[in-house]
Amino acid sequence: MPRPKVAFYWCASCGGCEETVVDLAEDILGVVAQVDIVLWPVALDFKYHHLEALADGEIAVTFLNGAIRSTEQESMAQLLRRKSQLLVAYGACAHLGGIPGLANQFGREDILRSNYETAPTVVNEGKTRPQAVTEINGYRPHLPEQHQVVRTLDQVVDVDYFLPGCPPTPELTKAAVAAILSGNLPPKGSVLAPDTALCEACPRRATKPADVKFTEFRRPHRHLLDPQQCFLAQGVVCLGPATRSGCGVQCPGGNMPCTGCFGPTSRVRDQGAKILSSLGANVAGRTAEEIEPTLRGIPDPVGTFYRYALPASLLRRRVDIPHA
Amino acid sequence: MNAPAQPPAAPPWTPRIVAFFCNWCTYTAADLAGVSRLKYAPNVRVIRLMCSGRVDPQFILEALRRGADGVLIGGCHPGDCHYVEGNYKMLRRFGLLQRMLADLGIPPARVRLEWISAAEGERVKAVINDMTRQLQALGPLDLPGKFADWDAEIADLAATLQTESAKEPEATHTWEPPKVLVQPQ
Amino acid sequence: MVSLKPEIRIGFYVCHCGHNIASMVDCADVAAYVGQLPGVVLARDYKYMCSDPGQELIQKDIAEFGLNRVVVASCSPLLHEHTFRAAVAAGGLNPFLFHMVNIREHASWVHTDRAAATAKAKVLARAAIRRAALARELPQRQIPINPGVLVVGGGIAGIHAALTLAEAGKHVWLIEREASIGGHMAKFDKTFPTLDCAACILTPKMSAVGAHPNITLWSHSDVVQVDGYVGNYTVKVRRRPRYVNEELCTGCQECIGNCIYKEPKFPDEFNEGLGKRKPIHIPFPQATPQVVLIDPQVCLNFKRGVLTDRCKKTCVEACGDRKAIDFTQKEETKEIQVGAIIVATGFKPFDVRRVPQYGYGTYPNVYTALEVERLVNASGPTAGEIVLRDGRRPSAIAIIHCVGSRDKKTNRWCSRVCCMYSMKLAHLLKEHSGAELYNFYIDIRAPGKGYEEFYDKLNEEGVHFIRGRVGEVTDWAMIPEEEGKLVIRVEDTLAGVVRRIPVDMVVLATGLEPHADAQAVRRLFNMSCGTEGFFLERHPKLAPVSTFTDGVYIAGCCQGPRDIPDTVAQAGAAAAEALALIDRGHILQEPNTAHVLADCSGCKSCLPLCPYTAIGFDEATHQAVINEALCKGCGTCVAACPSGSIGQHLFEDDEVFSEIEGLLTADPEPTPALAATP
Amino acid sequence: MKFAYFPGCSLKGLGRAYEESLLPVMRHLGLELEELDDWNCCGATAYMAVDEAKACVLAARNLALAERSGRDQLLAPCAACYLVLNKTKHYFHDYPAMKATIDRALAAVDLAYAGDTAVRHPLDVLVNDVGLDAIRQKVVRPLRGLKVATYYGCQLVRPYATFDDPYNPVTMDRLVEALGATVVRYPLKTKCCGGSLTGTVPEAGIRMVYILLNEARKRGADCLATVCPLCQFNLDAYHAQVRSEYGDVIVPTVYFTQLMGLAFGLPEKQLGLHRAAVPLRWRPPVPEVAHA
Repeated sequence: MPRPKVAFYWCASCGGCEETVVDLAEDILGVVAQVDIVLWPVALDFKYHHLEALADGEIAVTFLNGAIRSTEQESMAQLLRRKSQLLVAYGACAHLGGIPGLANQFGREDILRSNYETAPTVVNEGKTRPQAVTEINGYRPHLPEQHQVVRTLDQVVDVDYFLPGCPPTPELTKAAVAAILSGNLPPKGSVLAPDTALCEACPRRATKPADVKFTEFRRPHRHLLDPQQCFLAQGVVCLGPATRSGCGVQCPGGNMPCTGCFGPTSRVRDQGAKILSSLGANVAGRTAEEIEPTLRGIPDPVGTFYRYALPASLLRRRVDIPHA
Repeated sequence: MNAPAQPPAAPPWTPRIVAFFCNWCTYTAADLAGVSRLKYAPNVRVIRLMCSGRVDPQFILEALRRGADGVLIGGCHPGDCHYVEGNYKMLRRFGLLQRMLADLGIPPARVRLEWISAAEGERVKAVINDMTRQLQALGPLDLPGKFADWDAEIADLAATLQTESAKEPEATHTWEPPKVLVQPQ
Repeated sequence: MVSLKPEIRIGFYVCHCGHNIASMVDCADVAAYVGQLPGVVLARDYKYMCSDPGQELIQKDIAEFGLNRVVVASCSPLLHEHTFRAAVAAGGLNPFLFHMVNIREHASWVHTDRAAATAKAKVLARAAIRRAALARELPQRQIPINPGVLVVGGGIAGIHAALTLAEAGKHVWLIEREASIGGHMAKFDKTFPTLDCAACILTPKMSAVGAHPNITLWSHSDVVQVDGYVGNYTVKVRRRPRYVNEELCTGCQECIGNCIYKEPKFPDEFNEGLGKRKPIHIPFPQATPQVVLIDPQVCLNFKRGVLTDRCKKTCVEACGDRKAIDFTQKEETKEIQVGAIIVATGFKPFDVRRVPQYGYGTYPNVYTALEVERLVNASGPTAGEIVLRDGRRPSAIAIIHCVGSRDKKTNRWCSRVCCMYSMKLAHLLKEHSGAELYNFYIDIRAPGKGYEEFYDKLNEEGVHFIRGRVGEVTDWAMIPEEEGKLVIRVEDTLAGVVRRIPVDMVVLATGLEPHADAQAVRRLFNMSCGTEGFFLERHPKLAPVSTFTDGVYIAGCCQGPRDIPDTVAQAGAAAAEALALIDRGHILQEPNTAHVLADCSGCKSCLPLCPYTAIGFDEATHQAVINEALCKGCGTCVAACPSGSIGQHLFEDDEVFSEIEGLLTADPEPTPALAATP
Repeated sequence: MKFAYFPGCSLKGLGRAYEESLLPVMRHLGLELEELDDWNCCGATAYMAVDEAKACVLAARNLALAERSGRDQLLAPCAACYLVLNKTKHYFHDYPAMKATIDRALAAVDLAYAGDTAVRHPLDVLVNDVGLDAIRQKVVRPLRGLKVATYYGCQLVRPYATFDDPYNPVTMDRLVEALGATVVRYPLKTKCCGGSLTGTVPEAGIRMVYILLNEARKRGADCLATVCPLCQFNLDAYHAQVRSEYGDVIVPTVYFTQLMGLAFGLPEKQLGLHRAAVPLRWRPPVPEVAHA
């Protein structure tokens, strides 16, 4: 029997998800032994035409990480969707938009101008910018164009499963691969992680008193954080209560609050709105004048509450940006 | 009514307001406005909740995303909440939400929190009329339309690539949470 | 998008409410539109859905068409939700599979454009249909009721309500702020229009209260805290010290006679300061309870309210073996449990100093109506003689109506009783003094049994009525005849001239106002106030003594100005409502409580949010637990649960989301077939 | 504190004693008044009766000038100016049509009015901003023994009761008492002074003046104190006519600022007391110098 074909691909991402695959360490050998890798640009040299030559549905499963923000990524997502029986959105960027999704607070023109003109480290007197098509020595090379909007994978193509995390842990990855290889699959559309919030697994949970009222939000880089106590009890914004469990509580383990990379539980449509609701409701004070100084401790609500999930949020992006 | 010979011109745009009114004060005040036959703009659609404390910010975002031009939240006056202090909890969320909405390009006038007691039918009328006027001046928010505009770039590309099987994204498509939880073993 | 399961079978009904809805909303069009929505099996419009045939229609359809959801578009759910729930339940469906759409108060009555109102009704109905598809069966919970009743305020309203309940065998706690019950009525001389003596008809009722085995009367006391909910209120009452033991005092008043002050020296509150009393006193002869009290602000044994023990204490001597006087008495707080509360806290007369142009406080012979009640009273400070503050006897008296009523600058409302009591006082003053009486009025409002006849009688008696709002009362004399007189400057709007009328005495017919602490009292009992500050009834016509808090009823002038007959009728109604509640023995609790889902992570974010401490934390499962008996259903914890792990029955997230979606999908066009119908 | 100052025509003409006494008193209390550059008629008197819109436009030009001057408060001592400026501000906010008229007219002369300037009367400023305690501290010659009938006239508290009761104003009473004088109860304190009737229907106007003077005399007042140049003029200038109609009724009428000047011990020449037809002869007693 031929071994099932597997593809890995990356779109707008940092490469960390690829690292996770490598982090499977010797376990990867077992996987490699069972599958036939047909695409993995970070490790092996495949070309588009290799992929195009495959029949539709010939790939058993594709793990795609990264958000979709360019025409090339979009067309690859569509191509891989067509060639694959299962498409897995791998990691926070493909799942929720991830860190690249924070670009949805700005317009494409703002970003290009910043990156190619105004950023302090840029020297570009000609204000040259990448062009979709250029004419050089009689050749017409094409470059991918950047989209106006950063998207999650499932905003571009149909996705079968989601592996959350920035990056997903090796354990979740192994479990997912095992489930796929065994054919023991959950319903389509599932997020392959527990559906409970992180506190459930957090060793600091027991240290949270029942009556936490916020009078001040303290920012983690300005205070020495207690290594045992619940961050919220210390007045530090922690997204654990609004974030799926399954990461192994790594950030709190490293004495940093959760920033929400696993995304919300299935019962929540908008992770940022929910943590805002919870933190806000528990602020002390009864008048706008009393409440406001406390809330000023969260200077960037979008960046804080939607660090990984802005493209997947209900509003998706800053709504008043004209397209240029 | 006679069917017009020509299809009528599209009626002028008027804002759509979704209102979340607490059962005890503002919803009752809206009933009082009705009983008193006060007249106000038909642009508001009221959802009754037991308390303004029940207004989940997700409801507000959902309303905007579905096409509301403004969202009005009505609760009891401070100190008067039927549930002691649910309205304070809404107030506490509200400042943060307004700031976040501003960062996402939604001006504060589109989302309004008002304390209206059961006796203030007049105030229901005044607030709705005032908000309608303000939104009229701001113009449509039209997020469904914006979503469709944004996603046109996807559809265009699909056309040029002639990938006939490419999935047409839905105009208002966003990430929907999956329904089932999976515990990895 | 909510997928409608195949078994969803919704019946939709739109009510014409006679013309109330049908005149502004095209009901047939709404029904036709809703009829084509997914999940809707039938859609009807009907003249009166709340009528028996309307309800029977629903029940018949449930059986015939196998409906498993019912949506009615009619009036406010606050008015008829229970009616339709009961109808649906009688038809064999769980009552919470019913949903109501408010297209009367929120559409037909408030809009003027039929097309816009119809479109709005469709949108509201569409949202309700989507929401109803998600409705779940819920159990109805019963809670037992404590049979005791608290009556707050011992005026005629509180007295009548307390006696009615006590006669029905219920235990009543009657709490009165003053030292005696009786309220304003006890100060009145006669009552209009029959001129029967107020004391003669009131004091027997006061004594009955004092003697009734089912009534615990606590005067000189305040309600300071109210907790709990309908059927189960816990009330804290502060009993201020009177420095006299109520159990031991027999009301013999020998202590008063023997007070170190031989003569009464301090302004007497009961006589509106026109008479004097001693530090140890009884408010008035018929006071109930018949117990004296000591005013620590003026008693020599105290200094500014603090016990000094410097007086010879002749009162203690006079009391002798009874030992009723107790200078060490302290304020006490008592806690009682009741099932229902009747608030009958009455009114405050308008403060006439707010209209300086009428000269009260500047000219000694300007009086308030309540002062004149005491002045004409045989047991009052002048024994019924009309002797003015400067010792003179008046030969001409002006009564100015509507002082603090029907006036944008003070109070806009009509105080309802002033016309009649002004005429009563005119009659009494004329009878007692023989003076010329001038009434200055805006309109005479005499809508009651025998009231107009009383007005006629006064006209026949030669009392003058001058139509016009008085500009000012002044001592500026323009002619010798005016010297030393009070001059009324008024436009006589019937004669069309500005007149100056010199008089010796002016009576200001003060309006009725809410008490200064009405807002605090309202909060105490979780009631609402109108903008003017009177307590708000649940419905102006159909629930005039109920409030928005179940189990709390209102009676008398705390709800709005009214005369004695209306007050007594209302007090009886409030007592009957309380009885109906108590005798049912239990209440059905709205099942809109919050509940924790299995996936709670134990983050404890919800715990501090619950004002009723209904949310606990289970240390074994590490999850929040909600005590549904304590939960009142506000849903604040639901909105604040960061992982969406708390639900609220009747207001689940998916139900609200579906309602939002239903409100905002593209607005419906008029249904074509109907739009074309001429 | 710095105020823009709108004198109006009266304070430069018949009512110059008002300005003469106002300026040193304000200066003495540390208040700076900056006369509006290029001010025009306030719009009162006949304008208001003939064409309300034009009158408001006139007033609005002054308000716009005040805003341009950068002061957020405009001081208007004449009761008529005070009323018209206030009324214009109210109309501007309450009636869109009037706002449009004003905007259009001002735009034609490159001016604009945002509607923010507060129009204040010196009596309000002195009692409510400066405060009676500060005023008492400046009193070096208390007006002990002087009996004053305070007379507010019709325009100061009506219809806009901005700082006092419209029926029974007491601000000036409290001020005059702070100066050491005795206030007699004067029930006619807001009655009409005769206004322009003294010129148009003299028999009616003179009768009104007589009523006011006579009542003040009956109540033992040594003088009437006013806040308005027209009141002062009417009550002062028609003594002869009153005498010929009703007999001699001599009561001097002074500006409240003149009483303040006397109490503050300011040089008499600065106070313009001599300008009245019936001047106040009374002078506060010179305080005895305490001997060691």
